Amino acid sequence: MSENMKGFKFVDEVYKDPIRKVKELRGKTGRKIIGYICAYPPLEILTAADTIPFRVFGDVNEPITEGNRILPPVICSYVRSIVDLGMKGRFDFLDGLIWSHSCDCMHKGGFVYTSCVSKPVHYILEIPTTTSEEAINFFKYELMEFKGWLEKLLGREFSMDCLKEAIEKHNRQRELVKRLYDLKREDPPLITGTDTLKIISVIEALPVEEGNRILEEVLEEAEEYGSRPKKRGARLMIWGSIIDSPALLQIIEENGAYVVVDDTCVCSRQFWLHSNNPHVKTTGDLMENLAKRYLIEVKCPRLYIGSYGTLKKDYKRDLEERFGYLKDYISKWKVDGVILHSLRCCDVHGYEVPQVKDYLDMLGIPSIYIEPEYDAKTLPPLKTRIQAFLETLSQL
Amino acid sequence: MGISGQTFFIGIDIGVSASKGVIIGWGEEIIAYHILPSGFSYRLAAQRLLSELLNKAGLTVEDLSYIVATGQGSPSVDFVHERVTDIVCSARGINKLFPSVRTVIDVGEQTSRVLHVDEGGRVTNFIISEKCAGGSGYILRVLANVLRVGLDDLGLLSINSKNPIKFTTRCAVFIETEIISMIAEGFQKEDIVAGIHDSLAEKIIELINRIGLKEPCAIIGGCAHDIGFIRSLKQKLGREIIIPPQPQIVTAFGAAIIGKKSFSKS
Amino acid sequence: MYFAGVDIGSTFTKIVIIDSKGDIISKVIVPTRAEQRKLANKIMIEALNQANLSLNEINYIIATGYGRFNVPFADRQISELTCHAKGVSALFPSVRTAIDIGGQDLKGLKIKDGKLVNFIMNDKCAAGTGRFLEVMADLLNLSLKDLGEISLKSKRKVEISSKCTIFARHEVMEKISENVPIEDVIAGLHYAIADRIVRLVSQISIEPDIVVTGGVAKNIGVVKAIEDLLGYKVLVPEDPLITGALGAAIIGKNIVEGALSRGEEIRVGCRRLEEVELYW
Amino acid sequence: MSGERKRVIRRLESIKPLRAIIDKSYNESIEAMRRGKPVAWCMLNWWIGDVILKAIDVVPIYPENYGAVCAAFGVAEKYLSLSDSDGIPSHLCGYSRNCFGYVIRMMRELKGEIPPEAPMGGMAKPVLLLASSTICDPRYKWFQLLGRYMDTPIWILDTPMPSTIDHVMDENYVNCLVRFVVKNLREFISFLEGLLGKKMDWNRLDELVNATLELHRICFEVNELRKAVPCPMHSRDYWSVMPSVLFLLGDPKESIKLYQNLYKEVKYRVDNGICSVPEEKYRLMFSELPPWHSLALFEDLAERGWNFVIESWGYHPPKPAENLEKIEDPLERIVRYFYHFFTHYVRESVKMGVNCISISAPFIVWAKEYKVDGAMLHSLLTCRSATSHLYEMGEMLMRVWRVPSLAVEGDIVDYRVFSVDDVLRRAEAFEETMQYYRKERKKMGLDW
Repeated sequence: MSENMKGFKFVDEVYKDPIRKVKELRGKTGRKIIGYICAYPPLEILTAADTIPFRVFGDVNEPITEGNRILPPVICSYVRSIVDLGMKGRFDFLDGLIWSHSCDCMHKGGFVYTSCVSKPVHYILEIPTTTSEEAINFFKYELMEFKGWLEKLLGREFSMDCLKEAIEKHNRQRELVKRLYDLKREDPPLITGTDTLKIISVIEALPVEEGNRILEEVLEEAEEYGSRPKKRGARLMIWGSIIDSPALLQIIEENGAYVVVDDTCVCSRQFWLHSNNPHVKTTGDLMENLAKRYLIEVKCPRLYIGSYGTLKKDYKRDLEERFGYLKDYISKWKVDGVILHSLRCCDVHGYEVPQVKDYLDMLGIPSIYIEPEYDAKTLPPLKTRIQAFLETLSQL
Repeated sequence: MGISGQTFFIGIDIGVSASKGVIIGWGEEIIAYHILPSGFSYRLAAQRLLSELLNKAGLTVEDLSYIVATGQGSPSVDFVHERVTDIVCSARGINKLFPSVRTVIDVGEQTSRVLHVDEGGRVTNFIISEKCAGGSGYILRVLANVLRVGLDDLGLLSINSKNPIKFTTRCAVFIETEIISMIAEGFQKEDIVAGIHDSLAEKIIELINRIGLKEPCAIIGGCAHDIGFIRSLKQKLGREIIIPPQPQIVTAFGAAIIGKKSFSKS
Repeated sequence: MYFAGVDIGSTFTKIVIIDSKGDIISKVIVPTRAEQRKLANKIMIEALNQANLSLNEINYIIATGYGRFNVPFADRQISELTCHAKGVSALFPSVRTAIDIGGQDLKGLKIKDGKLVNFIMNDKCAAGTGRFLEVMADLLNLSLKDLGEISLKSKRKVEISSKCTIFARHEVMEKISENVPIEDVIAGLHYAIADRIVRLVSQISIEPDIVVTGGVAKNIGVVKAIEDLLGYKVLVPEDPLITGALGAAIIGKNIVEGALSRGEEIRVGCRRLEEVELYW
Repeated sequence: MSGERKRVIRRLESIKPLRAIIDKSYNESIEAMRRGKPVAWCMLNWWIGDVILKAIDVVPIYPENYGAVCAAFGVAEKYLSLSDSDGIPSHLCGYSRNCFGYVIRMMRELKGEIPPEAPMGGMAKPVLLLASSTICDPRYKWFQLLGRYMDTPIWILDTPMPSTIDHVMDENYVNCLVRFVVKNLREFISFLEGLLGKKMDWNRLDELVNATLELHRICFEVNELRKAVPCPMHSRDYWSVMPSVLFLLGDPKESIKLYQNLYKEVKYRVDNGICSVPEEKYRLMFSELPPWHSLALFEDLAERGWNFVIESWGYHPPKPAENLEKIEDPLERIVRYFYHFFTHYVRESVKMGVNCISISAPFIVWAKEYKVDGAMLHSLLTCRSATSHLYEMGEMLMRVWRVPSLAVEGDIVDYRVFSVDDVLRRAEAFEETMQYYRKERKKMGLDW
């Protein structure tokens, strides 16, 4: 790959084959590549240990075969896809892989990995379901354990100064991603949802410094970026299960609408878009700071947010507590309608759907619920549904 | 009137789409066999099958020492001595024809099966596809229907395909819509058929993988005639697959053999 | 002025032409076949002949149905859901819920003041669609129409438990083998499909008036079963197949009239019919 | 449930009184509920929550359990479609969807009254929802969603698990978990005291915990006896007395006596080589939730010589844990026991050199200890937690012990999915399979 490529060009190039690029980097720098599958593992720790955090994706175009041998259909197709790829050796290039107990399916997926995939060595990160002080203490303990595992794997320890430095870099990254999303507040947005996902999946495959550089270049180029949309169109938010391939976004945006903001794992949730201050404190007990922020800021419904242990319960207040940030998204990004997306067999999002819908109805924002499989071939049938939804937003 | 003094055994395999029957003699040699569509009533199908068989063999019911029924529809058959699981019948049948075979693949209209057989014709492991017609042979019937070609023509079409289309095996009925729109979009029939063959083969291989493949391996049932499907299955499996001369009647044949054994025991 | 709607569904292709009063001046329904572009051209010709108009006299043409992108001369494509909603409410202004049972898809539409506000569609599984009955009909060598009438004779319907078309076949064959009267089996089938339909559509909370459209609406047995399960009477248009095409034509009309009232010019696509060899 | 004609399985005499107190205490709780005694809807919590509620005199009822009841009485259908109609995705846990339907009926249509059609006394409006993060996500997401229909206060028992073999083996890690959960339970108790306006009776709690542990110890001993060949106690008997162990139905002290009798009877059978089926040709284990609606199936299989010797890990007490009694704090005692329950089979599997972290572990261990010829794996359309490990487990049993498994399809609420005929149709073929792998195991030098 030509070295002088920058910004969008660079993104397009790397996007074609992130694995090749990251291997190249390992070759040059000798930094080990550690894969991670969800937004909970603090990347600061991986960066501090001088490894390359590499976000592992499924593959919507690879038919699940091996995976179906070991995981029944009640496990969501995304996790089956990851396990399938693992069994087929797609992740052999990794020096380590972090599963997490982010949800049931992910947990079970990790277990199956333990029992039938030898490479790469992996760790399963345990995560509490609540955010009580005691829960945060436990999560901190868990992170120490994880740090220990990582250092053992690498055969070297890292200092708190390294961690401090890493935190600063990732704080910077979260800030830059916020600015990337600001481009989408324009009407028409300066970049499409599809591009956003491409950019983010590229920086999630690179060392944080690289990623930050790319983000800065992209932000500069964005203004005169060629393929930037000219036509106005319905402004949508997509909420829900993981989306790590543009396939679905393309189907939406081909219909003349734009996904201007999202509440999904790979994109906004990974970078705490909802938070006014996405900075982890670099003073005091750093591991504790990480534990606290990661446990609370990752807006995944697997976490029990909202009131438990209160004597008086009130549904409206509960919704406000849990989904208030969606209201900000809607006003900041001028959202016309919301697509609620839950993969089939995704419990944490499945149970959330009716409640998010209630909340959006309260706000008077139209929404549509879709429930695809993690498989590009099952997406085209959604076209009609999406088009019809856009028509309900229009004056037809 | 048949050759008096001899004993004959009959096995009938009443399936959802086709009913097959075999008459064997004391030497387990096939005297006659017959295949007919099951129509809308298992009972009637079984009766018609019986009389057809007797005609072909020139026998009467009196000549029959023992009748064994198997297959989806067997519970609806009233005139039998014994009902036996189709899995067991398939195992016995294939073992008589090809004693060396260790894995049998049977792609049925509703469900598909894969079984392991030992040298004695006993089932040593098996697996049956889940209750969704996603990966069943029915999909081929649908395909033939939409393309307005015979089931038997599918094979020839697909082996001429240069680049098969990738399908995901969803509901067989849905695939129909998918196929229709593909034709509309101007895709080649050949590629569509080949695509369906591939996706069906993939589904079957998933099934095989769950219990493993022991060689040599044979395929029975209607789909065994479909050279396109077989080719795709062989490719994906990377193995040779034995196809019996009359793949559809293997299970019925096995039933007949079981009948003979039960008879000689009593 | 004249407006046309072309609806290419999975089983039937329909076309409707209306005049500026919104009255239907011609309609054609033919079975859908693979060569959809040709088909679209052919029925357009037929419809034009019926109304003796030329294609250039049609002010706006909207294509809908899953084949909507195979209508070369259409000015715009609109989803069948929006079109059905329009068509149904044109026929029954009081409609709040529409159930459209097509060959392979099943739609529930929530309608408010003639506008589509919410909807639900089947996917992944074709249980509860017209295909289910088609398969059963040719299993029993009967026509879809017969099914309806025969089922009315049923005294005690049987329980058909499998929703899957392919597995239900097996159940039917079993029942027949047990000498269950055919009318009871068919009645059972009708309840099985009605159950699926009501289950799906109830997700958008059904409110009267309820209209049932699509090919299956012609089957009195299913319609009765649906009424039974809903606890409501339902309305069926005299021609339940054309609501989509009609809706498309009406939307076309609205677009043109809207544009004129705003003094905008209307962009229309090419008005050339492709050669079609009429080989049937 | 379904009408049984055949009686092939030799049921134990001593389960009858046990069964009686289970039913009695169930009815009592219904009565109490009717009299307006406070009711808590609970997720199965493996005793850590139940002992607390019982000690502070709140009636726990289990919507999970009630889902099975509704299905058995044929009202689930109605509740499921109510749930679907209210926009709740249909791929979610069938029990939860049944519960949503029930609540929609109770809260929206009947203003808080127990629906007349509700079987077995129904479930009264609770004063508390006790959610749990153990085993699966629906068990807290479900109760959270109930907030849509009722303003009942909710508590969640947050119980992270050791997710790697190393952590299972690491005392410090488990200690950290225990500290976390004990704290959670303390907060729960003070919350309860505020909610009910009464104090926790710590002595009673202490007694309850000890009684539970003792009851479990005996129950475990009974299960040990079932390792005998031929097996003296059939799964059906365990399933009928399970509620006293799992839900602590009935006064544990009373249950202890009856379990002692159960032990005696089973012991007697062992000593006299009495088997729970006429002829034990095959020894099987069952995972996970029983087909409550079609238990008659097991009579048919018993006739063929199939004996079910161990089953349903989730219903079983673990091997007794060492020196729990030394622990002062009853909460810590029960929490340690809780983690012991979830980890000890993993440790056993490691001892066997198998390293199984998932809930397949108990079955991997049992297969050897109970000398099973085959496993029946009941996969359920709408229960992830009881289904997700089944393929892996089948594969492991075959790879490690050469034990084949028979997959049967069913569902927790739609009983039509389960077909007794299908199972029986496969029985014959599976018998040949089991015979074959007996030889295979011998070849591997295994002793069964």
